[in-house]
Amino acid sequence: MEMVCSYKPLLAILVSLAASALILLTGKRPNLRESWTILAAGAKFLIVLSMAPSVLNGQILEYTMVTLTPGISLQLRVDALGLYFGLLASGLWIATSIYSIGYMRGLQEHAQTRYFFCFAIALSATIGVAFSANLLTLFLFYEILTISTYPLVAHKETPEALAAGRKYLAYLLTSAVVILFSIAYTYHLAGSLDFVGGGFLDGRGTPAALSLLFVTFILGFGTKAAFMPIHEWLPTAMIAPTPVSALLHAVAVVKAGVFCCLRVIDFVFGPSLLSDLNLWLVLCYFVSFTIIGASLLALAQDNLKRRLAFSTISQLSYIVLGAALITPSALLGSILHIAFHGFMKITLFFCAGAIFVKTGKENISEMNGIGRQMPLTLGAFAVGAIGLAGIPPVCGYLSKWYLCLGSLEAGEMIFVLILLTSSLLNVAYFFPIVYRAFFKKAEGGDPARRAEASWWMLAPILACALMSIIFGLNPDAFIRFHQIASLAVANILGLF
Amino acid sequence: MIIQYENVIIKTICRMLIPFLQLFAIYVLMHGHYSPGGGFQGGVMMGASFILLVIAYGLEEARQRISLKALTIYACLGLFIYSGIGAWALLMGGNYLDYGKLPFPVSSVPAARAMGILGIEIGVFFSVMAIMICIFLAIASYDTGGEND
Amino acid sequence: MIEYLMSKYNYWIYVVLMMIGFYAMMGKRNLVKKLIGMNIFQTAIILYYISIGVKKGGTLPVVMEGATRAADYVNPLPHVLMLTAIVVSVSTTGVALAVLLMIYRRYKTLEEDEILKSMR
Amino acid sequence: MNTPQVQATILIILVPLMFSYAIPLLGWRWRGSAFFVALAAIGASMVCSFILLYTVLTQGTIHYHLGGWLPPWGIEYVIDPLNGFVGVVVCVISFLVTLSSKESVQKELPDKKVRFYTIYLLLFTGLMGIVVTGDVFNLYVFLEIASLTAYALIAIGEDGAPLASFNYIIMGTIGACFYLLGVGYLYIVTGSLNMADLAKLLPPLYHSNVVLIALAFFLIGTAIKMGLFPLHVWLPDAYTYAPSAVSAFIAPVMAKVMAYILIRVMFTVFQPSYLIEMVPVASILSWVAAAAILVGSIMALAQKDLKRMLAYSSVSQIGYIVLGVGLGNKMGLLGAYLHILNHAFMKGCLFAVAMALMYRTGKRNIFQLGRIHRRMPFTMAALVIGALSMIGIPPTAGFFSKWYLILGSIDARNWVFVAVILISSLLNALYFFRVIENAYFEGVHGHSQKEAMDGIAKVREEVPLSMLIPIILLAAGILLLGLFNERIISGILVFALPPGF
Repeated sequence: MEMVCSYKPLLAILVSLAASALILLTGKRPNLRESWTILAAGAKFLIVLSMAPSVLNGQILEYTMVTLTPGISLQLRVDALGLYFGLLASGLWIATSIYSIGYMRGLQEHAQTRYFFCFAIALSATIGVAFSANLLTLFLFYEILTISTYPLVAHKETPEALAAGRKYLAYLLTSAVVILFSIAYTYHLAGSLDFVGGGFLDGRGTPAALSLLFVTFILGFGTKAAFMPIHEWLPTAMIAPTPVSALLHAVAVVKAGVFCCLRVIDFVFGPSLLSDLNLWLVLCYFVSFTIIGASLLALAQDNLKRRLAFSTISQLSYIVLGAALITPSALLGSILHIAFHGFMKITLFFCAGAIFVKTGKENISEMNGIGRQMPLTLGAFAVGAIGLAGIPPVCGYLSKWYLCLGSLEAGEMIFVLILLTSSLLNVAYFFPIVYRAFFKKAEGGDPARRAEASWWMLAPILACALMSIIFGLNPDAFIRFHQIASLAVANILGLF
Repeated sequence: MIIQYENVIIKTICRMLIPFLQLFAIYVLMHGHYSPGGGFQGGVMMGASFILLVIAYGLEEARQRISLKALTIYACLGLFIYSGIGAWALLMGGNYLDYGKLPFPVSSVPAARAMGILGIEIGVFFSVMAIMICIFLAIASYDTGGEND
Repeated sequence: MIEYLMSKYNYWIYVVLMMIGFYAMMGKRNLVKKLIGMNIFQTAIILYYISIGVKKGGTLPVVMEGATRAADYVNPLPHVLMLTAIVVSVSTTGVALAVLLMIYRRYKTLEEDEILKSMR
Repeated sequence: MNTPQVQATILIILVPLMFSYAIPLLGWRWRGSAFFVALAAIGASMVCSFILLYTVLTQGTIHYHLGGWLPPWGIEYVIDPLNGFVGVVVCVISFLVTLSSKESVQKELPDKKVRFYTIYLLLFTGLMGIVVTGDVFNLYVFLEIASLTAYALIAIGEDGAPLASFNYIIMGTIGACFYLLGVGYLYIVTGSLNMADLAKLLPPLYHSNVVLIALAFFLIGTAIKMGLFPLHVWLPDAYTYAPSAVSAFIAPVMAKVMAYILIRVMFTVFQPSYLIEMVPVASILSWVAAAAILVGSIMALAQKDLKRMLAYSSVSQIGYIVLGVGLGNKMGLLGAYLHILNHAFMKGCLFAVAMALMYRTGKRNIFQLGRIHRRMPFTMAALVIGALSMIGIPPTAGFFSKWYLILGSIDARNWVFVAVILISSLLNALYFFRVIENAYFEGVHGHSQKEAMDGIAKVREEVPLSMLIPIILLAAGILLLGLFNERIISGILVFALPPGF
């Protein structure tokens, strides 16, 4: 493993910060403002992508800024796992920026400058989370992410939106406090906060203290990852504009929570410590409950975005389940699922947004026959649904395959059953939508005319759906997710 | 608040008393650095003499003799004498208030110190006097809306 | 017991005075009475300081014929300190009186209860 | 050591003192000059404070003997890293706040400008005197100079101000008298007033009850002066009714200086071993501080008035500082030192924003802010940064002092304090996001979104530059202090720790 000092990680963070400043300055001229967003998104993705070859060659890129507290610096480090998450977030930001333009203009939303400003900051923070080299840096970006998302959640400024914003803050700041305690206690025990593949806490405290620490960590980061029963903020936050729900509440924010859980499980505690303490099994059961519970709740939702939110909650727990099983295949499946779920879920959210912009419909019960009106959109929706249910060739089956394999490796049949049950439930809550859209007649006659949303929105939808299929066929296509994920697994388990 | 009494006795006695009071105040001031007394005590006496004037002759009369503006200037002047002598010692290469370093035309360092402290006392005298009168006038002139002058 | 109390009578006097002042500051509802209590409080402390400088058989701290030992003089330092403290207490009283005048101008009373009533 | 830099020790007080008397003289002729004279004096002091800090760090503690008299007979000014640091904090904050006060004073107290700045500068002199002196009685004198001027400044405020000021006078005098009594008791047993000398003379006397009583008087006296719960009752009214410029000056600076007295008395005059091992003073203090943190935050939650809310928040933040002091370990004390700096910046920023709001809108009710960010975007951005720092969101400064305090509490194995700090940051979030929400979102109910955009005047009415620039500098300072806190810790504060830490 070779450490290389590089400016690129910092650049990747700063590019969207710079964009946010430019967005504020040019707020009066929408076209210029939005071109900054797209430019920054493209630049960010390219910068992150340009780091991929060196990471794949076994290098680790590092950049140390100021010292934050004795022994701990504000340090960025791009390892395989970080790169993986960074690629996902920055890649999907491009799609979302384009989509946002269509969505925001389609609805003539107010305060667009604030919207794009906060969005850019949130993306900076997400990349920061991905590239953090230690817990304190991670926490720093994590908090920025929380705060910058708040104005997006409360964007509509209606009483409900404000209430949702408050709820969002209440949940996430409370969890932040718990995390802060956990980090401080870790520092007290270990004197260090630097992530080390395989963990650094082994032997640094009594089992009881370490177990407590693990619980507080998981509770803290788990709030952002929306584990049940601390998930309630996520469905409520669906009041935000759809691109926000799509990128932040399906990819960036919640995945940041999951990503942090992964960091804690694999880089702070480490697989061996977890199996010594027998904590992994507890965590597995805990997230299994979320997988099944959230899927069941999703069945009961009529609002499309809320249903998607519950689906997200359930899928996020897949990832943590894989990490908790700590077998190689399970880890690989879990890391792969971060990206694959991202692509599929963002497709679904984009579709929901397109339907809302075009028809003003938010509830599933009103969507009869809508597939004839918007065949491309709903086609993409079907692709996403198939993927999430784990049916080939859309990419979801791959990660699920590895997860099942991992459960078998761990000798825990029950989790295979849970995964399969959840797949069935996925079918149960997604396919009726597709069925309604294409095969049921709309009330009050059939609007025979096709009326897709604008290309600003349609293009990202189709691109994401297409990518989901391509990744299903070849997980190493374009950005070599599979290879990077394998490398990350090797880092964690020390298989060099 | 202060009613002017047409009382000849008080006025006359005050007229006789005030010069001596003031003289004594200055005496107290000048002996402050080697016997009981000093700038503060002397200043209070000086101030009291003016207060006596106000009591005997009324506010209007007293105001004609000493204005608030002048009092402010006296107060500031006193402070300047005090801090100026201290700063002078700084300029002469000593520490603040190190009178021993001041170039008085005296032979020994203790004598120079005595001169220095006398200067300080004079500064304090002016300030205390002015401030005492100020406080009295400000509170006494309540009826006449003295807040803004 | 009595002897013990008597041997430290200066402290007892200052404590009693201080408590009287304290009571007036806390218990009285009239602002001027509070101010008077404050003055008593400060004076008690001045008294205390002065009393700690006293020596039995000591005289004025001014160099005199025949008194050559340090024990012949009372300790002048507490007195000097109290000179400053008196200045401070005079200025505090001055400021407090000025503030009371402002209060009186504004509310036409110096009873705390009435002021609070009219502020509401 | 007798280099010219050492003379900065006296100049730091002398310059504002002399200038404060120049103000009324110049003010007769040129009324506008008052502000500039005050600013120049504080600026000069600021330069001196930087020189002093640099000299202390490079050449060691400065001892300055007033009048050339050697201690313990003469008055000695001592600059060590701790008060060098506090001096810089006080000077910088005062300079920025004074700069921002120009227009506000012009508007709120147009006919009292000259007298205002005279007293203002005297207050500053008093505070600097407290910081530099190494003599317990001299400290009392400066304490009273600072307090008297603060009473006067508060009294010229709006409606309830005189009564608030009078209550402050009563409480403050009790505090000062207690301090004086403490000095007296120490003088009885040691015969000295010099801090360093006392520190040498006291240890053999630690078994004496007189020393304990003296310590108790010191602590209660300073606790009243800094507004530590439950002796804070004067503070909210005083901060609320004082003229905006005054609360922006007093709130960030004065309580910090008072906290400095506490630290000075506890760790220089007395020794940590006495406070921690022989009598449980430190732990009593920290429990009181924990109560202060919670009560201050909860009371702040109940306020509608922005300034009053900030005042209660000060009560709670003072608790943080005292908690760190009371923890009595390295991390806790570093946290307390850092919080002196950070809180000065945060409160300075927030009160300056309150001043700007008063200046533009005349309103302080947080429920009437109604999308004020359209009118004053920069000011409101500063408010957000200040608020985030109060809550403790990294990378703002407030997070790091909290971080050290938490580490200190964990080191002390006191989980209750950890919980208190964490809960209090949640409460902070609660009351600050209420303000932010009102400043940014409220006021569009019942409008369609389009209408909301056009209907609300997008006129930008930022405060004048002389007010805006300091606010922005303070806000930027919060961010920079957060990022570079370790430089301050390892460059200055570790040298300011009492021996044995």
